Amino acid sequence: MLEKASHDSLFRPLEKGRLKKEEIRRPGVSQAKESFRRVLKNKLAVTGAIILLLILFFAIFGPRMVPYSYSDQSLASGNLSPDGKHWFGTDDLGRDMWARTWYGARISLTIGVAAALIDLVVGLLVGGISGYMAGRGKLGDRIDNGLMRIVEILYSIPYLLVVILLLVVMKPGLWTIVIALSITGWVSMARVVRGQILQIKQQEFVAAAQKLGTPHGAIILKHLFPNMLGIIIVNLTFTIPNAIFAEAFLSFIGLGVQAPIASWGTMANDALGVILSGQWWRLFFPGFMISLTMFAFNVFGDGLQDALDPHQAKD
Amino acid sequence: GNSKSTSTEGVKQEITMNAVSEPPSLDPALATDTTSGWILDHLYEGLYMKNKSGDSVKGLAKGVKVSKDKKVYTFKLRDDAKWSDGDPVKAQDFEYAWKHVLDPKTGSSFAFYMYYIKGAEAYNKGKGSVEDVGVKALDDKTLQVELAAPIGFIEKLLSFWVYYPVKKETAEGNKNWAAEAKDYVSNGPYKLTEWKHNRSVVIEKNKSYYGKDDVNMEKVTWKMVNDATTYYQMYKSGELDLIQTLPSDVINQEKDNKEYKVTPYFGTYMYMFNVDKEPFNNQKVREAFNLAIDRKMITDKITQAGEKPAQAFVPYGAESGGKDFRKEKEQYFQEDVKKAKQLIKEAMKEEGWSQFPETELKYNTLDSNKKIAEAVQEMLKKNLGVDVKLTNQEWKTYLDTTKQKNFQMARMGWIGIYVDPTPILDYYLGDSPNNRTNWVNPKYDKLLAQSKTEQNEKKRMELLHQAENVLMKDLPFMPVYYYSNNYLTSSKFKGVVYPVNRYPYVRWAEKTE
Amino acid sequence: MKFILKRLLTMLLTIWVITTLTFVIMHTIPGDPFSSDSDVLPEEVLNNMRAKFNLDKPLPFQYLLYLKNLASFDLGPSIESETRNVNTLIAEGLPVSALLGFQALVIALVFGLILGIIASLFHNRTIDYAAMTIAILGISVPSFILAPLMIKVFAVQWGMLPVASWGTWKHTILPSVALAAGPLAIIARFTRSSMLEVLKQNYMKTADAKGLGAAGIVVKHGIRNAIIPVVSFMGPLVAHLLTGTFVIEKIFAIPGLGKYFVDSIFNRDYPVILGTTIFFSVVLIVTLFLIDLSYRLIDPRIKLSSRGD
Amino acid sequence: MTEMLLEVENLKKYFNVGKHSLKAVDNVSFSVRRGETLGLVGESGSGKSTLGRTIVGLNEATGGKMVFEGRDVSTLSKKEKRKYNRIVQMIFQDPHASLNPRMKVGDIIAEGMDAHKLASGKERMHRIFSLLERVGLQGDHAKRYPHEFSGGQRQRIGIARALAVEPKFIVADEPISALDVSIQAQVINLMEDLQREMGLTFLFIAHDLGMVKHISDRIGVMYLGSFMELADSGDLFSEPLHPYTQALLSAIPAPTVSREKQERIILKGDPPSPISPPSGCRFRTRCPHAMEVCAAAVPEWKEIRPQHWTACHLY
Amino acid sequence: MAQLLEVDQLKVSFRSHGGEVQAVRGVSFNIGHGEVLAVVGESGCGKSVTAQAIMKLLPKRGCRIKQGSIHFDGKDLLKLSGKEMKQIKGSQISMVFQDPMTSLNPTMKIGIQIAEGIIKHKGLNKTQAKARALELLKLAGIPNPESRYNQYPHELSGGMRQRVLIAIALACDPKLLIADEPTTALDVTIQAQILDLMKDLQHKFGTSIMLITHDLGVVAEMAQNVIVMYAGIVVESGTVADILERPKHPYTMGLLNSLPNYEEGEKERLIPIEGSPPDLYDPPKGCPFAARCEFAMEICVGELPEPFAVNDGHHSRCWLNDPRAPKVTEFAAAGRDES
Ligand SMILES: Nc1ncnc2c1ncn2[C@@H]1O[C@H](COP(=O)(O)OP(=O)(O)OP(=O)(O)O)[C@@H](O)[C@H]1O
Ligand SMILES: Nc1ncnc2c1ncn2[C@@H]1O[C@H](COP(=O)(O)OP(=O)(O)OP(=O)(O)O)[C@@H](O)[C@H]1O
Ligand SMILES: [Mg+2]
Ligand SMILES: [Mg+2]
Repeated sequence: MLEKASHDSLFRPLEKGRLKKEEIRRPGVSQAKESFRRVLKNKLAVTGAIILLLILFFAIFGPRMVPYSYSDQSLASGNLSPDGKHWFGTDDLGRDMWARTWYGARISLTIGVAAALIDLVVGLLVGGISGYMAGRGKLGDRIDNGLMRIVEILYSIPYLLVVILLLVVMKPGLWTIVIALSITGWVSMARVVRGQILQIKQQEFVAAAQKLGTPHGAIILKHLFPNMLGIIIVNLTFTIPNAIFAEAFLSFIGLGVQAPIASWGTMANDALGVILSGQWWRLFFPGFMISLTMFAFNVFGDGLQDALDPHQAKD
Repeated sequence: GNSKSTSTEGVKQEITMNAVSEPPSLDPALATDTTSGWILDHLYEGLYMKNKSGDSVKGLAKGVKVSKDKKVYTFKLRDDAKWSDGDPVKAQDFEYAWKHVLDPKTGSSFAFYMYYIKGAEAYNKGKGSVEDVGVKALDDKTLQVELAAPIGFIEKLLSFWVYYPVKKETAEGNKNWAAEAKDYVSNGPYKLTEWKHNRSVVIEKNKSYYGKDDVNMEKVTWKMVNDATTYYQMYKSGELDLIQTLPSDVINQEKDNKEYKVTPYFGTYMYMFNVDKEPFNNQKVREAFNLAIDRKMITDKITQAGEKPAQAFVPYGAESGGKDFRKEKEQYFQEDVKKAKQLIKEAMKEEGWSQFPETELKYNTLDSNKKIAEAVQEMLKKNLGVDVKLTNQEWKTYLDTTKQKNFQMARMGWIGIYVDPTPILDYYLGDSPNNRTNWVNPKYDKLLAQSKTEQNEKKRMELLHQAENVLMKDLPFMPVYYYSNNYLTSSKFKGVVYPVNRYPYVRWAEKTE
Repeated sequence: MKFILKRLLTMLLTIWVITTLTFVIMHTIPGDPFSSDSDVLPEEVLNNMRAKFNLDKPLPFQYLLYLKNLASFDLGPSIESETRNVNTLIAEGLPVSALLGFQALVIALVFGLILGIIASLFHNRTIDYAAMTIAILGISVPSFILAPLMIKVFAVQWGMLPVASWGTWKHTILPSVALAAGPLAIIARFTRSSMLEVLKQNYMKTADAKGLGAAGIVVKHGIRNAIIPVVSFMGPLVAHLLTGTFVIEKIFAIPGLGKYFVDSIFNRDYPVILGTTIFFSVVLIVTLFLIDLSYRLIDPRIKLSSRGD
Repeated sequence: MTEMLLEVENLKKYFNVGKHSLKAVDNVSFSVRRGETLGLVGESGSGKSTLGRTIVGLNEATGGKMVFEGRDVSTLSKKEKRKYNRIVQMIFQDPHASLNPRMKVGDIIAEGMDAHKLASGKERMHRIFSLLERVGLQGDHAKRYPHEFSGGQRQRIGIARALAVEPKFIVADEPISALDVSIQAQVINLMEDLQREMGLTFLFIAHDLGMVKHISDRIGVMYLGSFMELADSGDLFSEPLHPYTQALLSAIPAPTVSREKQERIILKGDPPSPISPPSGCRFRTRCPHAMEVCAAAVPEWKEIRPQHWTACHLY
Repeated sequence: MAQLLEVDQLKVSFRSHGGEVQAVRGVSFNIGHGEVLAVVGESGCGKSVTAQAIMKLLPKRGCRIKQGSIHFDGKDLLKLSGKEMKQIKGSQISMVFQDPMTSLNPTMKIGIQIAEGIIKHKGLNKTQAKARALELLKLAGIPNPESRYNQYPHELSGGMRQRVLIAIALACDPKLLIADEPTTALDVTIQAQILDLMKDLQHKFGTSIMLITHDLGVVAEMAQNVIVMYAGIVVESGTVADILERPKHPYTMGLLNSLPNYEEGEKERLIPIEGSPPDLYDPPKGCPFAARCEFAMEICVGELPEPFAVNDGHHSRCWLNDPRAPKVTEFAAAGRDES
């Protein structure tokens, strides 16, 4: 107890309740907002997003910026190098590469996004369930076993064979491509996710969640996936170019988009010969766009990973 | 050493070429592809052989006696004909080889080339016996061949690899004698010394060959490089001395190279119309399509390898009484956009179409097919205002689809087995399994049937021209161009022979530096 | 022992399913080994050929016959290369493909790990960005572009290495590198990502506090904790690399196994399709099994089955 | 209803270590009364955590029986098992490892409620807030991530999480050892309040004997997988029977400098291995009073005095 | 004789998304040769950060030592290169980490984790290092060291893991041992054994120990001097007797008050310090404890006092020690003085 008497006003006892005893002063913000704010603050994520938006912008408006359509030929003026008229040059049939590149962007981006979605849905589902169930009693073992055997089977049956089968039963087109991609496109994701889950699920907070009666699905979704975000993002970012090139392969079989529409993959594929003949722009522009998209996705993914990590220190 | 090789003394007479892929089989009975044939042609010699100018001349046959009805041929074999292991070539080896080809159990797909022999077809089709086949070794050096009907091109036929002999003891002793170099025996200018599967085949001069003095090249190596970009780069870096079928992107820059060579190839690139399906049920549409595309543009700007625009079916090169069959009538139509438009209008009226039916063009996946199809698509659109959809398929699926006649317009190429209008024109016979257009014209069939029994060459040609007239009037197809082959051969080599429809012969070639 | 036996049984079952499905699909798709355009043969001739390979028999019979031969490890003849059988094709192609695949694997793993680790250590700094740009190029420039480019530069222009074909170790360099580029990049990205997590862990501080060198810390403590994603990713990769890659083998004219996986299907060479598929699935299944085993060796906390604790 | 909430009979939990089995908990029998706090102390590595985890079901028992509210736990139906999992909760030793770093505190607390559908929407929010206040935190803390809290606050989050599912029985595994004394006091007070208000029953594992004595009604002493002694906390401290308990109590350091320090009983020899525990009495290898009989026979678990059980041949 | 360790005005802060966390805000203390210094304080007050700053273990990114110097054996550690520091880490200064659950590498056998440092600093070969590691395990009270040697951390109980960490820290007979709550997970008998072990080292090798703990009993048993930290600053320092028996800071008093009195039979309610420490993102200008302090005065809110020397070596950073401040009655009752 303090003596009442005090010589100095500064040394007067403090009124009760003038200072709140327990408080954390920083205002709390909602999770979505907070995450969004962090992403916006992340230089990498923003750079990636801007590039992606630019590519998207050109995919939508690019073909309209020139007076040629993607299919207009001019056999007499084939293989022109880039100039003021044809910004990206022309291909061997004299088509404007600018129009073709951006028109192709629509297809390749659609395919990339579709592949990513497949990865996210099927890959995460299979990998998640398999990894989580492994070691959870007899039934769990069986589920893991079953899923992994399915993966082995899907992976072993020659893809080419399955795709030719698809060619017989389906009409070529985007939708068919997506189906073809969903047959095995997710396998890598599933395997990697399973491996990660096997490791992460050993942690105490998973045991805690189980104890609370959280359903398995929720544990996988809320506890395990967020803690392997980095790996998931990495996997996603290479699924995309794989899919873009897989489409070129599918169009070889006859499942892809039909000429004269070109995707980046088929354009790059068709232009391989320029390595020998020197019309670099025919290979460079589609190839560069694929790389640029990849780059943007990766950079965005890395930034996202940093931004969503609650521990991450700011630079 | 012979006199010729001394003139280039010090230079090893060796050449490396590209076989593109592994020869599926070096057994003359089983080989069905040009790559195997290319190697076999260097390893073997039949009763007849092709000389430098491509004519069939006597090979192992020393002499021949023909019966009056031109049905029985009796060949005398050369006494100095030997196998590469030194044993003499016997008439029995021929008999064995040919009967082996015909044996249904062999499953040779080229057996039908022997159906000219009496009893051969029946035996091969399981309806006759081997005894009835008209091939018989009368003694070690005498072979008697009995034909089912007389034919005019027996020399050409007998120089073909199905008719090569096979050493009987070897083949009987080892079913797989042709699988590895160490078991392999041949009788031609070269013997097989090394076969690294999927990698390379090496042949070296056969010391037992009777005409070894007429063989310059000591050693020939084939690599198996499938990728055009790669073999082109190997040629550029000197790892290959001779390549064929250049990557299309480099043709433009190689055109003026003196090492570049183009030879005609006896075949036609075309689109078939399905005359049972709209819109090609109408002849005017078919004709309009034919008139609406610019073939020269395609060969000049797309294929670029010296192909000739085709306004008829039979390619250049077939002789007709000293003249070229094609040159007798080069074109059946002139490309004419205006007329084509008019034809379409008329057709629409005739058929009562308010709109031009949806049209799809199918092709099998290949870069060049795609480019040509795209160009044709664009031309049809520009010139006729017709939107054609493109669809491509992987080869075997494509074959199946077109066989089912599940198409409106489809790409096809056709190459004559021998250089004569007949194998080309046969393609559209009403009962030809190749004819997938549903187009049947009895007049056409009749004319061709007549031509086959016609012994007078001039008349025969006349009949063939008439048949082509019928075809080109109905136009169940759209010819685009006549094929060609292109090569790059290192300037170090002289004397390489480029026969029509075959790959280069190098036995007479000479390396000079 | 019982465990191994059980696992072996599952393997056989899986392979049986794969064989059966492949058999069915293979006979469902259009075309057969003998269809071709150059000459459409009389039906009887085709029949002779079919008979030779038992293709004239009813499918169930062919199927059972195949299984019977398979039981004695006889994969049958090749229809395309008539004088040779599938066992020989595999026996000849495998050493080549496996050597190449192994080299590529080593390159991808070593450089991928190094690149990824360096990037993670310099997180968000120039070195990180440089390493990741290389990685991204590796992923987005496919081998069918990279390989001819490398040939052009290293073989044709600089003449350092042969263009293609197979023979000396020099022939293996370009294809190995081309083959490794993609996996290398992916491994680098995985390593970086999981290494970033590991570097945050307390035990890395413990290691640091022991005074170990930076390399020692990363190699001994970091990699093992970070490698699971790489290992998971490696499963299918190893199987693919060891059994050959069509594209690289084609571009470099390498007599490996890879071509058969593709060519056999385009040619409808049934025995080769089945043979290569079965062979691949065996390699794949064994690899995945080894990978599963290795999880536990890498991280002893992981348990894959609920037997015991 | 019986007075006993939980009866444990001959409970065993063995781990496979290499080829051996490690007897972490071996033949343990005791019971927990409704509403009491049973303290659990003992040598580090003696199986306290393992026992706790086995009771709540995070480990599967190797043998023995657990009777909860008169029902054998192993015979419960699926639904009952789920209920058991809910009303028997655990406070984890490590407050960091047991909270998912990527989840907001509010969601962590609500996890059990969501799983058992105890509340949703506004009611859920309300419950989160009141729980946070209940454990001495503030409502808006719900929006933060675990790493933004200090160790003590995190431990309280763990308690709120356990409370959210309306448990009857809580196993608290060293809930205070990571905390400084002032916060220890906060947590202990909180637990006592909760017990009083909600009639909770605790199994309280700790090393701080002062705290254990303070909070427990009865205390059990474990050594090498088995119980050595079990008594009212007062009795145990005033008259420890078992030589191990005596040694334990003598080792408590006092927070004073001046006072005469009591004589510490120093245990000789090394603790034996749980893989091959000594025959007879487990403690005999280190017991100052060891006799021949100790090696020969396992001492009986008997009630020496009312409510005072021990297993020792001395009595 | 010069001190072994001199920490002067150390300031450490972390930059995170929420802003800057000022974890350590000007901490100074010395440790003499062979001295045991105890560090006590509220959870989150910067004890571990201070310890890690000495070892240079703070994350390189996002964390800055803003000010201050750390002299060890006359060398300023903050100015040493990474290579020189490696020589010191583990051999001359070693550390027992606070969290036994996460401070051991889960994928490495514990024996190897111990032997590793020995091989590095003592130049022993593998077998010798193993022998030494086994010995250390035994010293740390782990039964059956041979079989435990090959076990992984997750197979050990919490206390065993902590003992492994202790073994690692003791492996190379350091001059300075920083022990961050080394016995929290141990039962009292083992704790006593560990404390004896540390005392042994202190006596035999003259090892100095910086002992971070919240067990005041351990403090009483081990330490000669004590510093009390709160919200990133040292609020009181002095000898053990000064701090435990004559505390001059209300926070220290509060700590002592929170202890249960197990000697008493009656169960009474514990007396914690109400409230929680200030937010270090934005620490108060004045005394950080003011908000929770029973005796807070106006000046406490506005200004942080410099340490008042209560007597030789006993310093308290509290305005109550200012002559102008009112005298606190019942001070004795607040402190746990039994006289
Ligand atoms: N990496 C980091 N990023 C941000 N803040 C951190 C980081 N590490 C520590 N802190 C903050 O620094 C402050 C001091 O932490 P420190 O670990 O030193 O506390 P302590 O005194 O050891 O507490 P305890 O007794 O709980 O271990 C805390 O408020 C903590 O939140
Ligand atoms: N997963 C496991 N695998 C193998 N052995 C284990 C495992 N978990 C625990 N053990 C062993 O079981 C015994 C008891 O461990 P437990 O964690 O229950 O001890 P504890 O009484 O909680 O000790 P502490 O007070 O140190 O936390 C120890 O010998 C430990 O090594
Ligand atoms: Mg424990
Ligand atoms: Mg700490």
